[in-house]
Amino acid sequence: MFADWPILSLTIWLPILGGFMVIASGDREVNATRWTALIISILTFLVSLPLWFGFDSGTAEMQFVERTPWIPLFNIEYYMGIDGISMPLIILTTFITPLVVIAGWEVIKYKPSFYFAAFLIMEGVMVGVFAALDAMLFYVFWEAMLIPMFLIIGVWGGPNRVYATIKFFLYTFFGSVFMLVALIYMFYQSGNFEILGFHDLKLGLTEQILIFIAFLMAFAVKVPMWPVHTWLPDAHVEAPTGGSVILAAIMLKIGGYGFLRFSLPITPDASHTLDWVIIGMSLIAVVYIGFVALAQQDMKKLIAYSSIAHMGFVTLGFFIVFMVGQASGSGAALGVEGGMVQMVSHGFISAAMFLCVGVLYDRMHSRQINDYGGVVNTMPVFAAFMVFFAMANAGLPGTSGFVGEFMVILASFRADFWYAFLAASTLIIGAAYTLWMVKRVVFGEVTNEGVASLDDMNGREYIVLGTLAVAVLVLGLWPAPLVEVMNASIDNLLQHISVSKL
Amino acid sequence: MTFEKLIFYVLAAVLIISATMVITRRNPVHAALSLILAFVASSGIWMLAEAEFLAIVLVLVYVGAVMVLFLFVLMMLDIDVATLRAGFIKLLPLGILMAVAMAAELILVVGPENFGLDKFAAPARHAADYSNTEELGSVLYTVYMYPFEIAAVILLVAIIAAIGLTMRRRPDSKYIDPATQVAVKRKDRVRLVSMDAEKG
Amino acid sequence: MQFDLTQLIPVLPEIYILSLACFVLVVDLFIKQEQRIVTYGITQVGLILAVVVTVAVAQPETQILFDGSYIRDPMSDVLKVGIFVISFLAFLYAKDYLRDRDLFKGEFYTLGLFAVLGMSIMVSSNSFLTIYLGLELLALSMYALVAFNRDSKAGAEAAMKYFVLGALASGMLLYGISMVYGMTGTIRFDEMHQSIGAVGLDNMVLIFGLVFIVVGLAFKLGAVPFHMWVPDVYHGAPTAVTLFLGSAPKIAAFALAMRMLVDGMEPLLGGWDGWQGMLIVLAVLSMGIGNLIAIAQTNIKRMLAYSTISHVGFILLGILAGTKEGYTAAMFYTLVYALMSAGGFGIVIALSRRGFEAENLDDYKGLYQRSPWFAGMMLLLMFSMAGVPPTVGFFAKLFVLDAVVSVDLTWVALVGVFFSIIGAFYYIRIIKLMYFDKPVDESPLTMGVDARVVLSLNGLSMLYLGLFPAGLLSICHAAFAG
Amino acid sequence: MEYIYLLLVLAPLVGAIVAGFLGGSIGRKGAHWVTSLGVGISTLASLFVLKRFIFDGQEVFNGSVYTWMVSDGLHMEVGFLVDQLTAVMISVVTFVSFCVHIYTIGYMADDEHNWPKTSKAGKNSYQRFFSYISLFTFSMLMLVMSNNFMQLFFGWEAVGLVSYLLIGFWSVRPTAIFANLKAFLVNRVGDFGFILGIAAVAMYFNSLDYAEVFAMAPSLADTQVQIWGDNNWSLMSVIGILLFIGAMGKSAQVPLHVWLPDSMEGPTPISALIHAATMVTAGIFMVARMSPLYELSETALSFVLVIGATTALFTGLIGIVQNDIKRVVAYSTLSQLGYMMVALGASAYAAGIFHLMTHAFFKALLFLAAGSVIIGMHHDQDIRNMGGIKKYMPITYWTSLVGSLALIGFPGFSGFFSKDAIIEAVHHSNIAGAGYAYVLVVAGVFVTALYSFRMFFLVFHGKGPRDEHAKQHIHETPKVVTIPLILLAIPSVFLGYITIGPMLFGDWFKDVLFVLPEHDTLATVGEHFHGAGGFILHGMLGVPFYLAMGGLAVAWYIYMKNPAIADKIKSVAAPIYLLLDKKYWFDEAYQFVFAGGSRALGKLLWLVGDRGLIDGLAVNGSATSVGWVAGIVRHLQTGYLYHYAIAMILGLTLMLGWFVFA
Amino acid sequence: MIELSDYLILGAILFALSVAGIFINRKNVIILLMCVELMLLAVNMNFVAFSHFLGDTVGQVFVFFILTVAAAEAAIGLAILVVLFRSKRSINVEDMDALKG
Repeated sequence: MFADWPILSLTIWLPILGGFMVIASGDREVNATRWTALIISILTFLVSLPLWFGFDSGTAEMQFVERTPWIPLFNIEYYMGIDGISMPLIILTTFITPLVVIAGWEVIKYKPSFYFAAFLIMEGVMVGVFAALDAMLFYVFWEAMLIPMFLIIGVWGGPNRVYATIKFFLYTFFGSVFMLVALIYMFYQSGNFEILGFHDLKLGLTEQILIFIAFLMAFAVKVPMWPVHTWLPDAHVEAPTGGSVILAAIMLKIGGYGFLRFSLPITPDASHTLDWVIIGMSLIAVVYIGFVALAQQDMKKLIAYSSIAHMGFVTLGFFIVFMVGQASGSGAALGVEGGMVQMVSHGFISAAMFLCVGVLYDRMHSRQINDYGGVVNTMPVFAAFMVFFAMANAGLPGTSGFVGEFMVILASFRADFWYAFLAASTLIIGAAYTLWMVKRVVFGEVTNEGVASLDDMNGREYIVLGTLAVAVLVLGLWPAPLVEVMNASIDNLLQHISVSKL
Repeated sequence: MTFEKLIFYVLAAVLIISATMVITRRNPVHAALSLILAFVASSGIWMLAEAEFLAIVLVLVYVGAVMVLFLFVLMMLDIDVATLRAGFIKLLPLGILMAVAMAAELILVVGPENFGLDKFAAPARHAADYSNTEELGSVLYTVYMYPFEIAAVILLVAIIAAIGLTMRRRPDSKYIDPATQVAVKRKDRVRLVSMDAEKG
Repeated sequence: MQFDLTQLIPVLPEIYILSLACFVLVVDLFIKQEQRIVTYGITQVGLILAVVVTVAVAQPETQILFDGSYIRDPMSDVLKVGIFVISFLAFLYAKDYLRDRDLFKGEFYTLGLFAVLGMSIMVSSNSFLTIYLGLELLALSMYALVAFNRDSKAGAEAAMKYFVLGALASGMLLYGISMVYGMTGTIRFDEMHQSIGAVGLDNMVLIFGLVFIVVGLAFKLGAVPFHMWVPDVYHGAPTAVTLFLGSAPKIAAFALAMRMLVDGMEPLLGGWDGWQGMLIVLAVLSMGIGNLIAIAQTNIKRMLAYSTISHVGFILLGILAGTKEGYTAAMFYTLVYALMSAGGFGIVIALSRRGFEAENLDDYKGLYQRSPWFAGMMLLLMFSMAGVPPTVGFFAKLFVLDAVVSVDLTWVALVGVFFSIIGAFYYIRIIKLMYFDKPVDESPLTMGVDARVVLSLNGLSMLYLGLFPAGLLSICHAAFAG
Repeated sequence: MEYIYLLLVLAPLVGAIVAGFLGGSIGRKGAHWVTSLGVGISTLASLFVLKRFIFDGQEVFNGSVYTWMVSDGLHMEVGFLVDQLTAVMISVVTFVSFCVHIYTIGYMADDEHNWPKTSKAGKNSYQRFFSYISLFTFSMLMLVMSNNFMQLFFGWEAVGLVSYLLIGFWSVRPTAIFANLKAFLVNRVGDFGFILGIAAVAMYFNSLDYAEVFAMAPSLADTQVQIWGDNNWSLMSVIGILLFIGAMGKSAQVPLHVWLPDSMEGPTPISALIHAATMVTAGIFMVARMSPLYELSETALSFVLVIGATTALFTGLIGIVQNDIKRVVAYSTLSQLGYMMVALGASAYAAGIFHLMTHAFFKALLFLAAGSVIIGMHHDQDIRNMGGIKKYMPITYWTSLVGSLALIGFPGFSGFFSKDAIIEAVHHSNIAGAGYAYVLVVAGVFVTALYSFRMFFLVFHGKGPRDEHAKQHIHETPKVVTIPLILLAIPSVFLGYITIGPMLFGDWFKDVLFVLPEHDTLATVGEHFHGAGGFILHGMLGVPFYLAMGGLAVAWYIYMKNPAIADKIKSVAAPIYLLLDKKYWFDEAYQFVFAGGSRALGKLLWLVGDRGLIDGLAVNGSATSVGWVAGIVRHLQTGYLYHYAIAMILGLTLMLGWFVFA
Repeated sequence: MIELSDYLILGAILFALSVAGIFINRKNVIILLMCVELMLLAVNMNFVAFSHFLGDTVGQVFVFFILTVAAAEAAIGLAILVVLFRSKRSINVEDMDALKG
């Protein structure tokens, strides 16, 4: 019934225009501003819900398609639609944003209207990235995303924010411009910018490899994969809580999404030839980054590194495909779906972890692990949440963190014992750095006055973390619906990449 | 080697020498004078090329106007030649080198193998009653009307710019306003005063 | 021969501008200093009318008049409108600046209008002669304008450098023209096009002449290594003049390139042997050097000067593609760039006030707190210059790259995007200063309502054109319909 | 779907949730009532299930509750498999858990003393504790009732989580939070192997359901896989060993045993429930459950056998020199777990389960008794400060005597049957390593007797350091503590006698535990089994019996007859004493190598890899170099007119050179 | 007979000389202006020669305009020179180095 409504456009433009509305409303009536922002974000979430309920998981066809010419001379179209791969991520986006708004409620003192507006605009743009079916439209959203994030980190960020944000901007900009050239190149091969058209575009192996590398630069930086990950910890540490949440929960996913939407289907043979590179980088991410996380003294840095490690599972799951063969039951789908589930779950968990750090930071204005200790004695409820999310982060069964890793490990075992071996090592390393942090922060005697004077979570924080906790549990105890939704699309994708383009 | 060619070479030699002096003389006045000489020489060469009108214009306009302007400015800004003389240029070798390289490249192209008589035969002489001026004039005001107008505008701009840049009225300088002079009434100037006659 | 006045109709824009200039010149004589605003008013109204006139005489098919000296085609119409509009903006932003510095004189507008005239002559000239004269008209007015502030040492120095180098450049240009004339026996572009087509690439002398012409062209565009004048002149000239010099003449320079290289000598495009190769060299050098040195600048006028150089590199990319899409893209880029540059310098002027030139980058610290709105405008302009979507600057780059890739010069495109990354740094550094740093002086912006409104429109146009680039693009495309 | 199973599992969960979230509002009473009620219900339910199996020949139930996920044709269900094995397990778990619940009411009565006054965490600690142990019961039931690997792993980790929470229950104690982190991580090492095993199963069987996997197992019996280079491994060995690594973590087998002694930092009821009776036996249960797989790989079996035997003896030895009452029991637990593993390794799964069951009761009993002593001693756990408290705590005394006798396998007590059966089984086993194992387990008997009665005498007999007056305030513990002791004492005595017949030599486990004929050691043992009584007599003639008695005697001689000799021995066998006292330096080694090593490695990778190479060299390096180049290049712009001119001319000349003359 | 190349070579030499003049002259701006005149003269030489040998007046017309422009240029150049001198009290090329980098 919803199929004929422009729901995607609504989901994109409602928050963007709303954002400008919020800016217009200014900072004199702060409360009004907050509420407008919150209402808009919630409205957006409601508007996006039909995407889930009206979604037909039986087909791999694009749904809720909207299509009108945009720049006719270059065949650039305003062409959007979703399948089982993009839809969950869109819902994730619209789900997280209201939480971010609430999280920033009275924390943000400096120009709150711009702050909230930035996030709303961000939301719309990110949805646009997931929904775009025209490569140029995709690219526009993809780059536009940088602007609000750049400002969020730079304006509301920490002491070293300038370095962090410029690093972030240039890093990602660097990654994406080469993708632009690749897209243009394919435009001249196919005569338009339709992503789906690119999928069926015949390309020689050399072309494919070059294009693949261009894409890799863009997506690897976004994901981020080792060794182009170093912008993430800095960005996270300096970003305000909300910024970190969006960054970790959604922006990173866009990189993973890119691999599924572009790299694999457009350059299957190149992906096949070079999958060892990606797998290698992913495994390094899992192990190397895990150890690096162990050495961190800054909670946000630690979580940032753990994000990188977890995203390593995503890319591993995506590119294990070629090693296990495309026959159904071979584990290919298991890997890709595992990657997808991991992305969604990481969206919840990393968001929650950063919000937890935010809760502490708002009280003590420090992220250093050494400044804490024995928090449980003053904030038992918070401690409960923290431990819960930590366990989820360590991939405890029953939480969403387990599902994706489990699937990916199962899949990678089919490729090679040692892949699974290295991947599974996260069970130990992940638990080590997460729980060690928890031990030092949450447990033990109250270490200092600051901790002693802490007071427990307020209702606002309770709502935010509670919602996420529920999400984490539900997804952990019953992932079936999520997997069902993406099943058809992913099978189709695997079908597609199983036939060489050469 | 015809007489004509001899003249050409002589003039060319003069031209080149004077040009060299233009760029090497430290004293700008000397440079200007040698530039004038260069112009004269080349106008002679243009005569050989049957561009009589331009040859004349060159002498009249340039030597008569432009170069005079140069000298005028030179005099106006009393530049002390001493400082300008001081210190001969560094990097002269480089300059010469590049000039030579430049010239070599140019000459390589414009040399005889591209522009010899075999490529461009010497044109027939015009009849005695041929008037180069008339020829030019006839096209200048018809075919080239549009450029001609533009040229006019350019000169206008030159005037405006020159005035706008250089002319400044000094507040201290005294000047008379003819209009007010003409407009003076008698009473402005003369006042009759009645005085008592002198006593005794 | 019978002369038909209706022939003059296509020339109306030039005639009109000329008479406007003279009118302003005369009127200005009878005006006291404090009423100078009248001169300004007349000029601006006149420019708006000029747009009207141009649009009125515009029509799809090409007209050649004055025995091939003058050409009126869709391209010339579009470019003229562009020139008039940009000049309008320039004069508007300049007003307050000039008034604050006692430079509010009639000559500024007279010379400005003559420059505009020179540009439109260049835009619609069909022979080397006309284009040369137009060029000189523009150049001479500009020399004068640069030195316009007679008390400024920098201005005088800049003017002198500009003049000498300009003269040198036009000398080279002329030398090239003489060669081409010698080989083809004509100075009309359309005729030349045919005769060159007959001769072809393998004529050494033609290439020889071509090199000189390209050099002259490169100077006018400010392409490396003929760019040296750009930073100094931008820096030395009064900001008002820099604004004017940095915006509209780019359009004229584009026309110069199009007329000479495309209308006149398109057969010499020829890959590495022809002007395509030469432009590639210039473009790559410009993008590289321009972006690189811009990073090291602390003076925003110099920085924008170097950024101009890099943008010129991109414009050249479009031209050297040698395809209709390429020309369209380059034209789009040029117009957009003129708009961006006008806006950028507009902000610089907006921040300056009597006795204070906002020339140093540090003067932009904390602009976000002083005036969020104009900080936002500058943000848009900077992102647009950096080529970040959804601002129009991105599409300008996109189309140009499109064009280059379409002729299998993908490596050039890669070089381009690579340098645009370096370029992005100094643009976002401005944003960083405006948004992330504390302001040094809190004084509010002093500028008239008119400037505020127009500047805002100018900034927002970056976003609008970014979201809906199709309109302007199709106009540019139509310019090459013939 | 039989709702009784659902009820059985969910009742404790509900209790846990209520006590956990509403702890503050329902108060202590509410908390322990609701949880005990929940567990009580599932106890009854599981006893009912057991009864149905014993008397009215209940069919094996195998059904799914809901589909967890279907991906790539791999069905992952959440479901129950209830057969005789499960029935036994759930009965043991729920019964012990129930006793512990009741016991806890007394043990945690004054828990607030364990918390700093200001700590808000101490406020509802009582309720939280009950919520935890109920949650544990739920997880354990999920584990044992699971019918597939995914859910098994879920329960596996869930019990790990609860154990983590409970070891660190007194979160203000540094030792406690160190111990629980250690426990979790060591367990994770096991789970690491375990999940790989599951992955292997999923790969080759393309299913995670027990029934399907076991059905397919024989057909894959001689599949070979390459793991390293091209030397072939039997698939079954790989799967078996990988899964067993998990068991080594959970069931604290050498070398992953280090966490169990430290876990004694938790409150004693936990030590009884989790770290003696139930959770640590999950590994035993798992291996038994996987018997159809293990049977197909002798390699895996002898691996299990050797590891088990090693654990059985060497951890027991450590027990001799421990002075913390709970740690002694902990080491005996380790050693007993070793015995169970040995049984499994000898394909005497039934014996393993049997010992698991008996051990659950008497070890829980011993722990609770120890706890009772600790309460009596006002939370002093050092046995050197005890002694002669027999007459103050009679119930505790007698019950722990029962426990100790059961532990050392005194004829007639339940421990006797199970342990003897195991030793017999190993004796008859003919897998590689059986001989080694046999020697160790037999020696183990002596050791067991030694350390158990050393503790027993030191605690209850003799005089001990303190005078009569000091002992005045030692008093018997309240009913809630003693009743569970008695409840547990009863099965500790009789259970073995009753159940040995059906369980070991009957057909109880016939179609549950799969044993290949050639491995069937129990059958061999069974050939001359003529009733429990006969078994006792036969046992009395065996070496183990005399060893046990010997151990008892030695303990009596050293610690009762003339205590002085104890120190003499200590000084004579100093190196051995040191070796045992330091627990073979496992902890130090791990602390240094793994904890320290990985931290150092992390720092290295971070500072050198990330900071140094990637950021320093690549990222900032390129940035600075660009800036540097820019700084250089800008000087081309000298400001001198003639340089500009030169540049133009140069450009012109070069372009001429390039395009005209090239 | 005088060949076309003779004229052109002469022009080329003049051109080179004027170019050299522009950058070997470090002291006096006026001489720079003269060099520019010289360069235009070289160009004119070409045009005249070509128009003579092509028998086509266009060249001469072009020269005519170049002369006009040159005159205008000279005027403006000198005006700027005056401004420069007034502000800097010097027309030394090496003193014009305020703007650089």
